[in-house]
Amino acid sequence: MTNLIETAEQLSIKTKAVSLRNLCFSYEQERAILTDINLEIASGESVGLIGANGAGKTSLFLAVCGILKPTYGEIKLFERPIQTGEFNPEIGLVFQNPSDQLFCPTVRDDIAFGLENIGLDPEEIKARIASALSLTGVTHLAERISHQLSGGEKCMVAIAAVLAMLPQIVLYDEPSANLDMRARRRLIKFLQSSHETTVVSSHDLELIIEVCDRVVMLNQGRIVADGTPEEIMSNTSLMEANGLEVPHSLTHSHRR
Amino acid sequence: MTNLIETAEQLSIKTKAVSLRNLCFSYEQERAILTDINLEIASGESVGLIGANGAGKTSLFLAVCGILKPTYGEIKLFERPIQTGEFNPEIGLVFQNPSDQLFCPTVRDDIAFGLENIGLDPEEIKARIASALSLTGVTHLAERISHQLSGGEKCMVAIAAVLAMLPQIVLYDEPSANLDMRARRRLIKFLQSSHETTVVSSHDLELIIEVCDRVVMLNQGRIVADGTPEEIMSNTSLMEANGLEVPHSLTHSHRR
Amino acid sequence: MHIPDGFLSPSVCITGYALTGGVTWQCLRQIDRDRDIQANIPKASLLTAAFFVASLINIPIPPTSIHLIFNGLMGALLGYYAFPAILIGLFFQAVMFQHGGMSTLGVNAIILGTPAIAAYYLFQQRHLLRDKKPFLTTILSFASGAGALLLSATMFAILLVTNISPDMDINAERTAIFISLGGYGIQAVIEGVFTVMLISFLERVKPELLNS
Amino acid sequence: MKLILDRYAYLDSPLHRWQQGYKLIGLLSLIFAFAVIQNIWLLPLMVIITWVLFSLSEIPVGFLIKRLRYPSWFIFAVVILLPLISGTTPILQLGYLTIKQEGSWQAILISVRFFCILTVSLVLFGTAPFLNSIKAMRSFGMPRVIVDMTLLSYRYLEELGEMLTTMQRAMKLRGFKARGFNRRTLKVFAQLTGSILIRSYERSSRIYQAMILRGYGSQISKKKQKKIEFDQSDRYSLRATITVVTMAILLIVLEAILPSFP
Ligand SMILES: Nc1ncnc2c1ncn2[C@@H]1O[C@H](COP(=O)(O)OP(=O)(O)OP(=O)(O)O)[C@@H](O)[C@H]1O
Ligand SMILES: Nc1ncnc2c1ncn2[C@@H]1O[C@H](COP(=O)(O)OP(=O)(O)OP(=O)(O)O)[C@@H](O)[C@H]1O
Ligand SMILES: [Mg+2]
Ligand SMILES: [Mg+2]
Repeated sequence: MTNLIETAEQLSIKTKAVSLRNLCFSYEQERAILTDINLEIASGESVGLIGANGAGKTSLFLAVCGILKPTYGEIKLFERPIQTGEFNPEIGLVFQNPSDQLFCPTVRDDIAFGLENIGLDPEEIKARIASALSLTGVTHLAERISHQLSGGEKCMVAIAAVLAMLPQIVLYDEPSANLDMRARRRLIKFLQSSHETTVVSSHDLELIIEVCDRVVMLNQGRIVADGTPEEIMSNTSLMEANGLEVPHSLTHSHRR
Repeated sequence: MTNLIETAEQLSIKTKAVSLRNLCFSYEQERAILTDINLEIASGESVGLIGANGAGKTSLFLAVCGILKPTYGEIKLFERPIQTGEFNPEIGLVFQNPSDQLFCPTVRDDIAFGLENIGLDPEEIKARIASALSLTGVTHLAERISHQLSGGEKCMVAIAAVLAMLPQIVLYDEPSANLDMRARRRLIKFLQSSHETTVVSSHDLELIIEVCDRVVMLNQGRIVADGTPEEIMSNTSLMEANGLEVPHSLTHSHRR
Repeated sequence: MHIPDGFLSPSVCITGYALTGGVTWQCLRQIDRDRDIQANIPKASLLTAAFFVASLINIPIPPTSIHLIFNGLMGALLGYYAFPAILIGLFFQAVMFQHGGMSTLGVNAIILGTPAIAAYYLFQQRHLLRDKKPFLTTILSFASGAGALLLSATMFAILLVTNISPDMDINAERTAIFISLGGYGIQAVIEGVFTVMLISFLERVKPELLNS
Repeated sequence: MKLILDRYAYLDSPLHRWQQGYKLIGLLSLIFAFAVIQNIWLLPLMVIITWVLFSLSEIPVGFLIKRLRYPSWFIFAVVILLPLISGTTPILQLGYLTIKQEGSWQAILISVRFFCILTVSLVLFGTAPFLNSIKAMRSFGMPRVIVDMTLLSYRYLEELGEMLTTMQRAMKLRGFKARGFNRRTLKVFAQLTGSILIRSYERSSRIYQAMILRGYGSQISKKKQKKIEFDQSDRYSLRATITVVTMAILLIVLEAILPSFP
């Protein structure tokens, strides 16, 4: 198992982790939610996805994971088309609200859930749980009841549950919403140190600046900008045209 | 009606809108959630309440509204003790999650709900709905189904529903969580222009800086600081000791 | 409307469990045919929890207040999932609030669960007519809510009164049953009206919830 | 809403050490034996067994009394009538009312049975985390669908309970007070219930997506049924279960052979 992943990681240095071609999506026939998305993400990259409410960030994530079926276009992960409606082990998604994702009673059960589904044996499951917990720094929470955790703890446990599946690509949907500063700082530290290919959607632009080396901006289901965080986020006219604001950390350093 | 309120407003220039004396609270006998809170808020003031997750912000709001019964101490609004467990028309609370507050089919029904509860006649109700909608800038949503609104729209509707009751004091519990920048900017504009005595609890310190002229910091149920936003939030050691971070807009202007 | 521990003879309790086993098995067979079983389990579970929570709401009827039973509504919304949902809800109630009991769980599941399935069949009939649908839906909602409750109340009263004491005479039993049914008649009307209001709310705000 | 059932689940008493799967078998058979009892002579024995179990569990008496309070009202309301309407042998005449012997014994029988079964249930579910009880049921071959639904709904009970509390607070803060019973009150409660149903329903679809993303319903997971085995090596639990089941059988046998009273 571990060998296989290492090989994949070595390979993926050259490969594209995600490649979307002419992706279109709409919930019902009516209105297009995603229109003609073309995007390539190299393995190991860390990309921020920004855009106003309703821009289509969550929908894009769900499509890339294979939950929503695109109306047109193709989605490849590591050069292989994904299977819609099926489980794609290459990719994991951390939901906006961690309570939606912690559906088992205790933290340990929750992390075990996915591992049992893919049919691992109990020894392997135990080892993976331990390593996921220590990676996210929440080993002490293993036996706790998920419902009783604080917001920040829930967030880290949700991440641990996804990472235990050893995905090569991890999507984070607004991970810092509702966190207080201490928890947010811990999350930023964690994201900075993680090795997977990551895509982070967030309204918290300061977080994106600290974590990502590339930013993709979405507006009404279309990609309207793609570049480095500084380049895009300090462009006042671009930001304002898309319903965003230049973050404080960039305005000040530029103005003075 | 309107006359009455104007008189109250004139009066209240001298009066204390909120005064808490030795307020203590705990959910069960066990752990104290709020300890010896002493706080006075003058009428017309706009106060920010900050503190890490679990500091007791929401509990304080619920106590001030008369929902939670203090274990000790007294709460006065405009020099009158509040009635615990009863409806106190002087005060309104905007909940953290607007969905908690919207349970009628349409936006109009939702705003009418409180007005019907206090037994106003249909003409008055209509007038109040119209003025609350226009004040919050969501007149166009009146006939929409509240449940299907976007996050930012829900937030403004929830505020409209509270303001329609014409409270003199309004408490906002993390109003900007989950809002995108445009909605947040609209909220800030709205809060800056509002005339009621307001208390805003938020993790979004930039919002507090723009909206409030006084900040109260809570830690583990105690008030640990009280002063102007700049004074308190630029005090790095104070902020960090309480699990907070100095906001970007203040670090930069001070550093350089 | 939960028979507590200690009231029923063991033969009735065991029959209750046996019947519950049979009905559950039948429902699970129907559920297994469901194409979307994977998606429906989370849905049915969350709605089970929601109904459990909603049954804690106090509806004031001075000088007292009542809790609604919701078994007709559960049938209308959950179909065959309603029976396991009610069984689970009763188990939670027995263990957490001492409403009903462990020995009478089977009997109580039959009392509340089978009317829910009946309500499901009844409510399905609204697909019969193309037009005049709102009117038909109103009628059927009322009938599901009120009917399921009356059915349950009848079973409850008969079981309780006939089992409570071997020495009671037939006439006294009959009177007791009728008196209690009179009380439940009022609750049935409330439950029916409530079901109508709730279904019309759902139809307006979230019609998907009804069409599954 | 606080489901304080598990409050004393983490003590360390002889009953807490008894594995939940074994305990379920033992105490459930005892509960059924109690339900069988019709003979007044056996009531003291039943009370003694119950009392021993309860004191071994180290659950405070106050907790038991608090939980008995509500259901006792129902029992009381029914049982108080029995001596008046059931039976033929009068033992006391109070004005128009005749207290009859058979009814009185019946009332005592029902109350004691009720009290004992309830206490044993409380011991059964109060001496282990509730989750262990559900998981133990899985090992009895309970259908997968039921166990999954129980676990999932249990997980969200308290969250939905908080949702209800918060929404009711919001209603109160806008002056809602259920004054009397009328159309509007009922409508408001219907909307409140409807909102909770809708929010839970929407939530369930997100939960389902999260489950698929972790391989729920994939081919492997369908094949593999997880089972919790009984820990054979746990002699203590085995012995405790055998003791209690023997007691249950003994009670049933006694019920069958003892002459009835009166
Ligand atoms: N289940 C659904 N059915 C129909 N339309 C939907 C559904 N979910 C989302 N939409 C619509 O799709 C659009 C994009 O929604 P999406 O959730 O992807 O936006 P987002 O960028 O994630 O926004 P946010 O920042 O609020 O999370 C919105 O206009 C929304 O109203
Ligand atoms: N219903 C309750 N029962 C018992 N304890 C509670 C309850 N609600 C909150 N608490 C506890 O009270 C403390 C204060 O909670 P409160 O919600 O007031 O904090 P807060 O400052 O609003 O936090 P946040 O920023 O997360 O909203 C927390 O430790 C919390 O665990
Ligand atoms: Mg989103
Ligand atoms: Mg709070």
